[in-house]
Amino acid sequence: MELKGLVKSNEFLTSQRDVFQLRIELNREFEFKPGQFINVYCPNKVLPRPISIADKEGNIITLLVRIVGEGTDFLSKTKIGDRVKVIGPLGKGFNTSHGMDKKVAIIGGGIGVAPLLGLRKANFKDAKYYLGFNSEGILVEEFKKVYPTTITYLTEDTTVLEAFEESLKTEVYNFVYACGPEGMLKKLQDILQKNKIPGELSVEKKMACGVGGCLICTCETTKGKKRVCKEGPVFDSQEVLFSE
Amino acid sequence: MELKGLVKSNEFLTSQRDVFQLRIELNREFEFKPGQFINVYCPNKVLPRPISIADKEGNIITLLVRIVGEGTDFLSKTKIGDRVKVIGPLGKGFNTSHGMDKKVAIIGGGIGVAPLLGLRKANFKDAKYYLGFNSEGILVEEFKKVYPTTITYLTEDTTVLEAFEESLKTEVYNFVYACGPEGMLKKLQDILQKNKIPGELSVEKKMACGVGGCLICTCETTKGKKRVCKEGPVFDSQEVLFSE
Amino acid sequence: MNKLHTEVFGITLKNPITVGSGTYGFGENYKEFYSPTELGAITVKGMTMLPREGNSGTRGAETPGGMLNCVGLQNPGIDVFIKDYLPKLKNEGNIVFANIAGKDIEEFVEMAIKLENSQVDLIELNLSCPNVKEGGIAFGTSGEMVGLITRKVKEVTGKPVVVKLTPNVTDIVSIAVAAEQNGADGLTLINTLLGMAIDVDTGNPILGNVFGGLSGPAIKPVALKMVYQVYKHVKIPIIGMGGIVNERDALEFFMAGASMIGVGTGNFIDPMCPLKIKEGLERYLDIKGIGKITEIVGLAHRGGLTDGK
Amino acid sequence: MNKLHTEVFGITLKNPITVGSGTYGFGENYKEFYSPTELGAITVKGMTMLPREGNSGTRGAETPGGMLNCVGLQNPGIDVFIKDYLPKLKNEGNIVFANIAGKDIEEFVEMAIKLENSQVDLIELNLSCPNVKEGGIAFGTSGEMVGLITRKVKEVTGKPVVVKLTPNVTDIVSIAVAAEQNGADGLTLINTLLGMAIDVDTGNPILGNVFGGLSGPAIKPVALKMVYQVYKHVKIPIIGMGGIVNERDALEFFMAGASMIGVGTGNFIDPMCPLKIKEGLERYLDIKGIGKITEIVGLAHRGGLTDGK
Ligand SMILES: Cc1cc2nc3c(=O)[nH]c(=O)nc-3n(C[C@H](O)[C@H](O)[C@H](O)COP(=O)(O)OP(=O)(O)OC[C@H]3O[C@@H](n4cnc5c(N)ncnc54)[C@H](O)[C@@H]3O)c2cc1C
Ligand SMILES: Cc1cc2nc3c(=O)[nH]c(=O)nc-3n(C[C@H](O)[C@H](O)[C@H](O)COP(=O)(O)OP(=O)(O)OC[C@H]3O[C@@H](n4cnc5c(N)ncnc54)[C@H](O)[C@@H]3O)c2cc1C
Ligand SMILES: Cc1cc2nc3c(=O)[nH]c(=O)nc-3n(C[C@H](O)[C@H](O)[C@H](O)COP(=O)(O)O)c2cc1C
Ligand SMILES: Cc1cc2nc3c(=O)[nH]c(=O)nc-3n(C[C@H](O)[C@H](O)[C@H](O)COP(=O)(O)O)c2cc1C
Ligand code: FES
Ligand code: FES
Repeated sequence: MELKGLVKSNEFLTSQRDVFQLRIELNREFEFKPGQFINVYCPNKVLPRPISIADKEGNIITLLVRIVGEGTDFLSKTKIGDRVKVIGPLGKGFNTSHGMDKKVAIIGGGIGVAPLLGLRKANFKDAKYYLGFNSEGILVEEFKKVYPTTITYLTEDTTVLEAFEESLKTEVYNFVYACGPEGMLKKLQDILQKNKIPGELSVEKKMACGVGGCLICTCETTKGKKRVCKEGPVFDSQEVLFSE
Repeated sequence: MELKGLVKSNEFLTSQRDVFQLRIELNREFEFKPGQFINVYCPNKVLPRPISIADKEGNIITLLVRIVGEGTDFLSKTKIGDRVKVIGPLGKGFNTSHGMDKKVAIIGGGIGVAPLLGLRKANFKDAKYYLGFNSEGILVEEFKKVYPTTITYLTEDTTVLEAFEESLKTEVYNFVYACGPEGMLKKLQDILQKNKIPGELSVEKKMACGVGGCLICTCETTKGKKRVCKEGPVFDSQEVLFSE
Repeated sequence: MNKLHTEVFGITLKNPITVGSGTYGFGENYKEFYSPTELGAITVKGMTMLPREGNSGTRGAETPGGMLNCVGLQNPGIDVFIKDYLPKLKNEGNIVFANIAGKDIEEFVEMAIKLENSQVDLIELNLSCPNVKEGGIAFGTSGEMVGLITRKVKEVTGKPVVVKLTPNVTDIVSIAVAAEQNGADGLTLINTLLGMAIDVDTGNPILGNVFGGLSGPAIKPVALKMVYQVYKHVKIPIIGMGGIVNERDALEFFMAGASMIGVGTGNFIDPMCPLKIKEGLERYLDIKGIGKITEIVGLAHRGGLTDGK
Repeated sequence: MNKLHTEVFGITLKNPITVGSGTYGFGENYKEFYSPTELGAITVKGMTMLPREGNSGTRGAETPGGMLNCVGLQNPGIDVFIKDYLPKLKNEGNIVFANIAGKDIEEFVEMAIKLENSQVDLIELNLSCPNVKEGGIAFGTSGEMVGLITRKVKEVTGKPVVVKLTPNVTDIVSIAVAAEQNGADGLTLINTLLGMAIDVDTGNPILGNVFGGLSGPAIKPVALKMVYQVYKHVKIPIIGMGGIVNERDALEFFMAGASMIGVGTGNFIDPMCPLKIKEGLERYLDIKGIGKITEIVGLAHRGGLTDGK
């Protein structure tokens, strides 16, 4: 769906000004599942940039974005009232029914917390967030507002995985939702397999079209190549085959 | 000279909003002759855009620009406080000493009035402006403030030439400065030749470097090919050979 | 009257706009934006005899004004296309151009035979894929080979056959002429330019396949030059593509000599791109007072628009 | 220690940065921005035996991410260069690369003889100019011709001879190898891609010469691929150019296998471009803890940066 967006607010979330929260009012309502994304068109770049819908209230979506290049830099400089073109919602989000009546762990690394923010509204019976950041937390209060037990680590992404693994000695999780750097997801996959915990992971790939037409974004899975933009970005936790 | 510019003001001069006046404060002082130009770097384009310095007061230069494509469109959208990169002053301006103690006609067509604005400060003993516009005048009051006899035609560029030619029946001009579309300059060249009036014309060519290095901007002259950015943009009125 | 109406390759098209093979899947992905039947024709993803998984590793990279891809002809194979995709596309009323890439002459012939009995409207021979080991670009760099494959395919099909050429050659004219002399009904110009990109933070090539095909606005001047050059030397119609993202780009290609144009990377830059081009062309013809799009084909060879227009 | 210090072609350079011939005149135009002696070497505008006026009509056009030019080797002739420009350049302390374009083999040889007795540091054979009727690109598309001209020139000069190749060929490797086998001391890759643009308001080609050479960021992936590909097959050093506008672009070329890089269109995009690249390279080497720029030449062929770096 082609959407016209209007910037409602744009503010940095970190003291290094590398992560910002962008709120965009869209010209249409739509249903959205956490884990789904939009493609944002940046006039200084050829291809659109895929960004997770972190949250949504009415017509207003929230994006959490880390500046890593020219596209995200452009977005960081948009001002209230600026127009942005967007298509979406795209992809397959998290299946929240899997975790509904279970004990759920939600694990995020770095800017990978973005698609997990929406999960705090999923009304899981019992859920706990494990969030890891390299230095500074992102919207940690927001997570804690709903899930006061949220645990954050301001060190390496792996530390949060160690904490999660440690917790498995005393706690039982029935389902895991996660997003983060590939290395982290790969390690998590091993932990989940070893402990026979089912889950869903949101993965990232370079994209072009975002709608399934170009086959740029494929990842390896146990069932052959799949398109991250169409069959993903959320996959069953044991389905994705990460490269070495 | 590489210069850092800061937009001081930017306003449309025509009701169709196709011509705007941009005032830029530069980080250095420099001497300038009317007819010289600067290269403005537009981040959305590969090559810089050559724009005449219409006026200058202290470190602040005035540009008069018509929107014809993406580069000029970008400039039209700059806001007070925006930074622009500029090199200049470039090229050879009008030689005002030629007309100093003579009766001078200054003839401009359309946005070609830009480099002529500065000439109003040249203290010519006796000068008259002939300005032609397709529909709406540009800064006509500014010209009239100094030269109340300024004549403007809000029709075709050629009409102003007819008026000028007509005036030659009763008046004697000793020197002419002109800038405008190529077709207009070509006709003017003929008129000047027929009437044996010396003058200088400012011409335009597609440019790349603006400093004489690439040889993109050459025009044909009676003395072979010359670079508009270096030996021009102002040439002796009979020197330029216009194509058919 | 529809000013964009075009008769070409013996097919009646509501407009001369198609898409670049491989940028539009099998027509299903852009349906939520507009009905593919609004296009003159859909050119589907390049197909091979057997299903292919394509290349591993990173398959795309943005470059200044363009992008690189090394998808490597991932596709479900021609049988699945004919069984699962084609009937649906035809039922919806689409004109369908099938892009095929054989790994040898026999495969091209076999695929053409399969398509001969299908509802496909046109066969586009992909002699120019830069991202596969066998066949592909190697075929397209030899006029002899291009001629031979064209002739063999023409022998087994009555459908119009269009040959898609690679720009990575010294002399595209001789290859285009070889295709024409061997019975090609048309030419598609151009496939991607070969290119690469390196991640300077790691010191390694970005693409899994090291090299990839460069497409998008960056290559437009090269594509346009080849269309212009080839138009001078052949009589068969040309489908022009390479960096077309708006109606002015499309007009350049028509004026250079293309009878149809294709939008490839433009679909990624704006999903509505082909439709916006359609509307833009109509607007242009109206403003210039030109009756039909076909009047401007090759105009740049004939002194351009006359004063009246 | 100067990390950019480079020994190449038997010449000691303070850094491996030069400019693309034809984008920097004879070194006089950028003096108000910085001293050309800050460059490793100045490559001057392409020269011919006799003075040339170049092409008429529009000589340039901007394209997405790049530009077209059809200057057509306007230059004052080699004698004027040797008499008027060269002494001044050398007095100022510049390393000077002379780019020459003969209309036939004899002219190449004659110009080389003239330069042999001059203070020029290196001779670059322009076998690739797309904008002249005689010679130019036609030479560069034949490995045999490239080899022959290289050999003939090498016979009459002791100066290092670098052959500048055109990308408008099917197989640049074979041509590069022909140059190497016939004694070339190095290769410059790449000259411009052939392209064109049409003014859709008039329906006519924009450039006076219809076709022109495409340069700038748009062509970077193509240039980089050719450097990478040729590096695998030759031992002589490569001067890489094509779309380099910042240090990251330059690093890509070094990693692909270039021993020197040239800034062409980048000079138009930012007059300070070569100097900013110089500073950027120094910064990069410092951050990565790399001792010398020469260590990263060809890195993308060797698995990239090791973990320590
Ligand atoms: C489904 C999906 C959801 C995403 N959600 C978010 C989000 O909520 N917030 C956020 O900050 N980022 C998100 N990303 C990553 C984001 O798309 C990239 O950071 C962005 O495209 C980079 O653009 P750029 O122009 O700033 O950088 P570029 O100059 O394009 O690249 C800079 C760096 O980012 C990497 N990169 C570029 N494109 C992608 C891509 N499509 N995926 C992964 N890495 C890329 C490059 O390899 C390079 O290292 C998401 C990516 C995907 C695929
Ligand atoms: C010495 C000189 C002084 C100039 N002074 C002024 C001025 O004071 N005010 C002003 O409005 N314009 C001036 N121009 C023209 C101005 O440079 C062009 O209008 C501008 O570069 C167009 O950029 P664009 O991106 O908006 O349009 P583009 O998309 O680049 O082109 C749109 C149209 O403008 C034409 N054009 C593009 N570049 C040039 C160029 N360098 N010279 C002439 N035509 C061009 C194109 O042919 C096309 O028709 C001057 C040009 C020169 C050479
Ligand atoms: C992601 C991608 C996949 C492509 N796949 C094919 C293909 O399967 N067959 C083919 O003939 N061309 C293929 N192409 C080439 C395009 O059809 C087109 O010729 C080329 O991209 C130039 O046009 P553009 O600049 O508009 O994209 C592909 C291009 C892209 C970008
Ligand atoms: C305006 C212009 C003039 C050029 N003249 C020459 C020339 O005289 N001799 C030559 O070998 N290359 C010439 N070139 C090619 C450049 O040296 C360089 O190879 C090419 O532009 C690619 O590099 P770039 O993308 O950095 O510009 C010219 C390029 C431009 C843009
Ligand atoms: S991004 Fe095009 S198929 Fe996924
Ligand atoms: S614009 Fe480069 S020489 Fe004039």
